[in-house]
Amino acid sequence: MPNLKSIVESILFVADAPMTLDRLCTFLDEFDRGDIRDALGALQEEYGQDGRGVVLVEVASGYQFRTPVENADYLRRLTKTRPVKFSQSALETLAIIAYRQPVTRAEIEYLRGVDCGGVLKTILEKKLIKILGKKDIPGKPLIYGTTREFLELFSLKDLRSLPTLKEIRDLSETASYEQQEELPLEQPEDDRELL
Amino acid sequence: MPNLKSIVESILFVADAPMTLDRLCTFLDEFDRGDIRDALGALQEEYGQDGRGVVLVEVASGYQFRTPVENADYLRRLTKTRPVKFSQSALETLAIIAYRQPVTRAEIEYLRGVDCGGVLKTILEKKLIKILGKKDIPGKPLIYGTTREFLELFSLKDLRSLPTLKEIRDLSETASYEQQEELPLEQPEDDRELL
Amino acid sequence: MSNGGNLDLYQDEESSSYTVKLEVFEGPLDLLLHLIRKNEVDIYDIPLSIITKEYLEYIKMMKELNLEIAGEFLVMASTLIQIKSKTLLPTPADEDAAEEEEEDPRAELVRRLLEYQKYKDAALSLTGRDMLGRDTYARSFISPELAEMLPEEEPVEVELFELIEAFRKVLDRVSEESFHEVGAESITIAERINEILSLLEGKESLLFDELFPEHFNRDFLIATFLAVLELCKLKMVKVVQANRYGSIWIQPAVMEGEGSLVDAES
Repeated sequence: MPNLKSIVESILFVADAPMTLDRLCTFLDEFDRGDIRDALGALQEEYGQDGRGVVLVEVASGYQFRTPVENADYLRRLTKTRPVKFSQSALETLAIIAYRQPVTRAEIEYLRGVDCGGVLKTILEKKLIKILGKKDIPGKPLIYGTTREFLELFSLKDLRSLPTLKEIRDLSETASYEQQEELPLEQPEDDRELL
Repeated sequence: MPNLKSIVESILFVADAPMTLDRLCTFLDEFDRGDIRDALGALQEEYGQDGRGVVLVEVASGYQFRTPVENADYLRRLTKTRPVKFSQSALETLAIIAYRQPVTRAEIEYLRGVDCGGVLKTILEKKLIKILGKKDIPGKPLIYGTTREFLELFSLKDLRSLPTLKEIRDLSETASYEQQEELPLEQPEDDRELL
Repeated sequence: MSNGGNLDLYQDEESSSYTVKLEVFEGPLDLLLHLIRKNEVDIYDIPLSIITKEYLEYIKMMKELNLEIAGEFLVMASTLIQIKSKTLLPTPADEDAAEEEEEDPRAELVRRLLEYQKYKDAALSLTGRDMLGRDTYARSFISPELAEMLPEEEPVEVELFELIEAFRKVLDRVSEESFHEVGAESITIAERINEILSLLEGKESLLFDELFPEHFNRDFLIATFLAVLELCKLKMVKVVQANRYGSIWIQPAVMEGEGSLVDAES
């Protein structure tokens, strides 16, 4: 009698990317989908206990074993590659693509106010974004979107779990959370003396 | 207070080769060797319980997490669908065919500067390219082109949706602002010398 | 979500290479946001005189430090000045214009600044997340168990960008090599004649541009051009243009006489 929980644990352990429930069900087609889900739940509970050096996280629409954040300092000694670091321009560009995809380079550059060619190439090479196709407007510009690797990098379950963009009311207290009404931009009056 | 057992578990989990006690002690030099050995012992016991999908084995060269033998058949299913990465030579060859089709092997080899027989065979087998016919020149060499599967792999509607090289080059080159005319910087008053 | 403090916001190269410390901004919008915050002014009511003055002072400072000033900064400078001069214009007296109820000339800029600030915050919250390879680690290699089992079939995983990059590399290499050694004899006019003829085979016409791929080495282009001229001379093709500025088409000149044109040629 095969032990489904053990099998799922093995599969998640050897997989080199997050494993979706769908893929698990394809691999384990002699098992019931509900049973597989139960096995996942049992594993999450087991690995969710305090003091574990391995945790089971939900990321990129799948499940993946990862190390807990509190051990990061020790693991950094192990990995030869230096921890990932992103420039501010790469992060801003990624954020814009993540929230506005599919998006063209021109739109990104309008939002950031600077040229983004170099940054786009870098994050394309890192596979954090991909070319989704061409936009059906004159000039047929390329459109970009984020990848599974993007979700994995930022430990996001899916794009919907991106935090909602904060509307800004006042710069001095950056980011008030509440949604904001129409911008009161028509003000015909007396700014003139300021100039 | 760091949890040594958790740290050792994390390290063994991300290590891509068996880890000796000595190496562990080098990484964790602020910890006592005896304590590290105890942590290993505790982990072995934990992972030694029945029905685990991950076991901690001691091989000649150290400690390593492995999956139990009885789950091997299920893991084999993973390898069947494991996506393989393209080799650089396969990518180059495929790219040449995509952009230059119909194209002969001699032309591909001229562009790549190396023999391409093996690579051509591989991507033919993957059905990403096909033989379109024979070229009506002396020797009647075969000519190659891409397939419907090629378009599907790259989610392309048709061959015209392949980004042009110019679009790609533009990514690494600078800046739309260079195309811009003279700036209207003459202003009425006294800031002018600032520019 | 831990570890938000690990940021390195201004790590661009420029920031370290100058002795005088000048804050580095991502662009004109970033700089403007900084000035607005520094002066503690209302973003919906930006005092353009102050902000423009300080903006221009910053650019002047960059110039004095011999920093390369990105074009975007200058564009914004001119935009600011334009907006400023617009706000200086007297409100039109006649009713028609007043009815149009003109938008504050600053409105578009304010919208852009607020929008940009939103994504700046979003970028910040991204780095505050548990990042793979910094805060959390996964097994990023193929487990020995799997490596020992040889895959039977091999689906392929590749991104379009990789394909294009591969091609770009080929072309970069080719033009370099042909520049140094390959020389004109690598593509002969005769070869191109044959290729053009086989492209034409079974077709009524061919777009002239199709013979000149966008990126190819000079020798190829020259050989192609000479091949077309040669074919015209041999009266094997006709070069036609529908109108003065229209596309140029190449047509087989001999439609009769069955049999392959190419055979006749070779």
